[in-house]
Amino acid sequence: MANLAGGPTAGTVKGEQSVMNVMNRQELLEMAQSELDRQNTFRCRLLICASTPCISSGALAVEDAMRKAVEAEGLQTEIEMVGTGCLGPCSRGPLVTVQVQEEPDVIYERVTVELAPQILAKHLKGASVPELDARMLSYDWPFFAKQKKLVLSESSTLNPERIESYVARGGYMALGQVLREMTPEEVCAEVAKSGLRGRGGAGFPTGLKWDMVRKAPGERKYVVANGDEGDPGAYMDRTLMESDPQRVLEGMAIAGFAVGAEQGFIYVRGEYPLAAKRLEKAIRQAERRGLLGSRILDSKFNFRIDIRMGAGAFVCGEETALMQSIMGRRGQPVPRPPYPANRGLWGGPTLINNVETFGNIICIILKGADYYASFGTDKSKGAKIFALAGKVNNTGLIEVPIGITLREIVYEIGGGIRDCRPFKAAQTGGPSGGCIPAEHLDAQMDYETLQKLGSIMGSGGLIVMDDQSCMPDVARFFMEFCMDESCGKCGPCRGGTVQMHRILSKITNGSAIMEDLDTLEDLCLLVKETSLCGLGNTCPNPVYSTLRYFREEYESHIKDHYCPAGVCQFTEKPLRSA
Amino acid sequence: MSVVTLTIDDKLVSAPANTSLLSSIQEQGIDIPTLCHLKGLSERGGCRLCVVEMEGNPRLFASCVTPVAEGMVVRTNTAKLLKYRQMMIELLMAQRNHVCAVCVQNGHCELQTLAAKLGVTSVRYDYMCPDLPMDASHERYVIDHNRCILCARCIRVCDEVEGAHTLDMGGRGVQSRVIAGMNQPWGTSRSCTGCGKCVQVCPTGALFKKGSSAAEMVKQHDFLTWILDGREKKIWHWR
Amino acid sequence: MGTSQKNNGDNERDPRYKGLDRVLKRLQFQQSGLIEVLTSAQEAFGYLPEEVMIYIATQLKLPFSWVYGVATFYHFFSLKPQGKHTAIVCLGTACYVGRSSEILDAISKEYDLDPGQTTPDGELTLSTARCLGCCGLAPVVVFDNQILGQEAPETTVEKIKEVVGGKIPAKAVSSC
Amino acid sequence: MATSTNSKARLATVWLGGCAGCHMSLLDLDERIVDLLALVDLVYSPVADIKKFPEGVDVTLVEGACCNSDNIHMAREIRLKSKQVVSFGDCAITGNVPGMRNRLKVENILSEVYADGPGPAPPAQGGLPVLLAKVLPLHQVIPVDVYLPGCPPSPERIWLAVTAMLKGEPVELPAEMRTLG
Repeated sequence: MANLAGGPTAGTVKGEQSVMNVMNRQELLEMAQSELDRQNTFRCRLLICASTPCISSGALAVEDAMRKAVEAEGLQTEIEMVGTGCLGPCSRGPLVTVQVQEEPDVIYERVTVELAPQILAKHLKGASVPELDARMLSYDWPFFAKQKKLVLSESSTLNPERIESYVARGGYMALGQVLREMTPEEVCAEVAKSGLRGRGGAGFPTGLKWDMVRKAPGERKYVVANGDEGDPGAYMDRTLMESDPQRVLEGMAIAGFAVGAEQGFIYVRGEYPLAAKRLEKAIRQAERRGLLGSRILDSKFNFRIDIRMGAGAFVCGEETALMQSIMGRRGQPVPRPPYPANRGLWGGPTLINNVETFGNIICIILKGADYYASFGTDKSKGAKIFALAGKVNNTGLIEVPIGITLREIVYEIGGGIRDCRPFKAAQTGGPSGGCIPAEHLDAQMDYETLQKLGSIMGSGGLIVMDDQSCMPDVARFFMEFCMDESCGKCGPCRGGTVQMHRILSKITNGSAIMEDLDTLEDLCLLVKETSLCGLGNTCPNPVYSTLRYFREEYESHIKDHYCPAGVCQFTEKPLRSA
Repeated sequence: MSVVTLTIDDKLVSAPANTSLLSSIQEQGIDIPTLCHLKGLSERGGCRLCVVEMEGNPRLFASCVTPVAEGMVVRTNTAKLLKYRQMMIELLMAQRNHVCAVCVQNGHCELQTLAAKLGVTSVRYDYMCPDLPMDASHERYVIDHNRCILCARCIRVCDEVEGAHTLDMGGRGVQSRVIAGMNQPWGTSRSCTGCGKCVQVCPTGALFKKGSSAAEMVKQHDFLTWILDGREKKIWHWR
Repeated sequence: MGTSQKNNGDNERDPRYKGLDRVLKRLQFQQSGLIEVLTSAQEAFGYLPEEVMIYIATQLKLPFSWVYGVATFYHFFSLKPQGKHTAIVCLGTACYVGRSSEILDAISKEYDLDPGQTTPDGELTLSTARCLGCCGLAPVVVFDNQILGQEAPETTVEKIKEVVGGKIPAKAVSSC
Repeated sequence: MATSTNSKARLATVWLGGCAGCHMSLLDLDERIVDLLALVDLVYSPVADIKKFPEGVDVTLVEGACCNSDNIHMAREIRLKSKQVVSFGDCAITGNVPGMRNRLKVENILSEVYADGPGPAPPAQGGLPVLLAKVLPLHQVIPVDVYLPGCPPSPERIWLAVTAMLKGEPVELPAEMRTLG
């Protein structure tokens, strides 16, 4: 982490500047071709998922075992081993994909160190390994088949630590096209036409935001990618940054061109060292090849990207707090207006988009706004990445067209609830979102519908709960989170979260009275309507939505000291009876 | 300077563009509660007491940080706003140990006065009773964290008017606390000039002069506008 | 300005200050680099001692209270020395649903520690995290940078006792 | 409500954890005490020697916070037997000065005062009410109808509130008469 990022004026390290050269479109195409040629020299490619979930379930040891097997057989020139980005079914890691020329790809789940050499035996020598056959994942499996990968399209096959790998799959072609053929107005218009909306949660139309920054007067403008993904249970941005960092950088560069910025920052959550490491490497590789930095792709466009690391503050996901943090201050939100689009970092107009939003840009430019807009609903276009977790059979990272129903996600992609228990609710949007009960299983997952149901799309956390989850306890859990993460600047959020948490604790420990429910509801409204920033405005959602759909569960806690899910221990008694 | 017209509580008024809604409201003689706002200091927008309803917008707006705009229709005193303001005051009172009876500023306290004005005669929330210290290490002043409402007026005046920046906010959330220097005893901070501006702008009994006893501390902050006016117009230059 | 700058003499000799100087220089002593400087300082010193923060404040020409305010806003920074070993219990949603709070309680009871505290002998620091992104392995505990997945209160305490009992050194395998 | 032979309202005043200052302020009504007694029967009060809290009280003024188990018990009895309960003064409303111990642990206070201090520690058992972990305002123990702030509330406040209640009117003190402290 020591050599990340400089200030807005910090130059690159001297040694690197000297090797930095300018690359034109022809050279880019040549680079892609030579990488493809190189890859074709291998008879077999072993793709090992090297994103955090797989690593933590032992992918590195598996890779090691496979490498030893390859070396033992002397097959280094025939077999290429690649650490790739995320495949999706994270709970089934480590995942290994085998690509043998002229044969369909095969994916294995839960590969162990013992099984690793067996993969070689099976695919190169035709040995029969029933244990492996049992761990084969089919592409027809609904988990894969139901998805529509627009952003994560390449992440499972490319090597996030090599820019050649990205370029070979069409990387930086979009930036090249934009620089060569389009004006900034046209880029903004194209993005607007695609109907892309901010993936950070609020769903503001991206094209409109870009155009606002483009039009804002100001000498120095900035582009910021928000990778401070703080929702517990959500890891879409981390996966994207780890799996396909160049895609994010290219999207940012296109945004820089569109709004007239020469400096970008990518703000990475402090808990994501691997993402930061890969982004750092990606930036260095892109700069060395003239795909970032000065005179990009032999044009007049200059764009630098620096990484800024968060240091453990959820509120820094809020755009004004994030800017404070980038400037090295306490990450406390500041009142808007002025909006960042007019006055942001160091007073300059600043474009802030979520990392995933930038990930969508390449698809829009290369395949066209119309293609992109063919996915999704009337008002919400494209696809959205969700982190599917909780009590479903298949957990992991999924990208689905917006407008898919919750039922399809839970019962088809997710493979239903574990142990065939009943579905109780799905929590979307983390601590800013709400719970969707079973009666709305057929609701479409889009910005408007979710909002109507009292939840939000959020950044894309999706936690499925069965009848063993206690709603007041879940609400208390999220409120504890918000209480710890409240920055303390504005009164309603600072004091309100603490008091809401206190009441929810009383409900779950048996010392609440019915009057507390009204107090709780009032506090929800107060904090929601009067807080300074988005954290406060949305943090009552988990409470409010569970109160709305599961009120009888709250009442049974209070009146009967009975927790239907069997979670709460009623150790206390109310002080006051009526 | 351009002028905009807006409606405040059914009354058509005009105001210079780029000024705050709060100043327009106050100009109408409307008594709107504020705590973190103080004329002469930058706006923090933290206490949220000055929230108003805006026609055609479901959100509430803190008027101190909302610029006036043409055609705005604003309500400053609805039943909902009163209810929210009461709740905000109660939340503040529950957070620290505000024992008015034994406070140096009893009778002159902005929090106490606002509570009475808004009809807050009891607090419906649990008192949090944090165990907070008092720092009497300064030669002349005392800071009592038990009575602090985190309005940050002291921090702003120290930075913006005195220019010492001895004070700042430490910690986060409900654990936030006004700190001096490296969270060291105030009296040992060498950047403090002992000017006492922080004491004078503090709305509660959190900052007071040493030796004051219950109800003895009366504060005045007109010096602020006076100093700032003088600085801006440079009327005091004796050379 | 502040309490003490008496350590300046030592600073010259302490190589960790040299590393800090390098970071400061690379950032061109820009005040916006404060969080990065603090991060590097914490990496070098294990925590943020007061004299280090005073040094940083002086170098960046920032008020002491400003630096202290930033250092205490972010949860990554610790102003107290950490224990030789650390146990981080994930309290993310998936882990919470998997009852990770019971694991936390078990450790906390075994060593009489609240989250964020260190044992008096400086052996073990117990802390919590909000989602480490290993939701597939929930509930997760990170012990000395080693991820322990699908934990249960008894097994976790056993594993920690093996090491903090002082018998087997923990090995760092991967970071999450 | 148990009816008395005359049509006078039944008033009770109670002294929980407080300094009796509110009762002093009540006595400070001076000659108006006579007017008050013309309107009410004082059926229970620290200034009258009545051992048991009676049934059918119309208005009860409760001074002081709930500091121990006995206070809680008394508060509940008051609520059962009173039509209207008034939090009388800051201690009943906020915990006030007795509540200043809330930031400390009860054990520490007891050892500080008795074990390490001048006096002998009170017997662990033996009829003394148990101190609560936290001093509580009255409304956290029983529902309260009217709040009469002040430390103590001035005789004017008391007069205004009590006469309004006796007339069956809502208590509406002007802003300057409802300050805490």
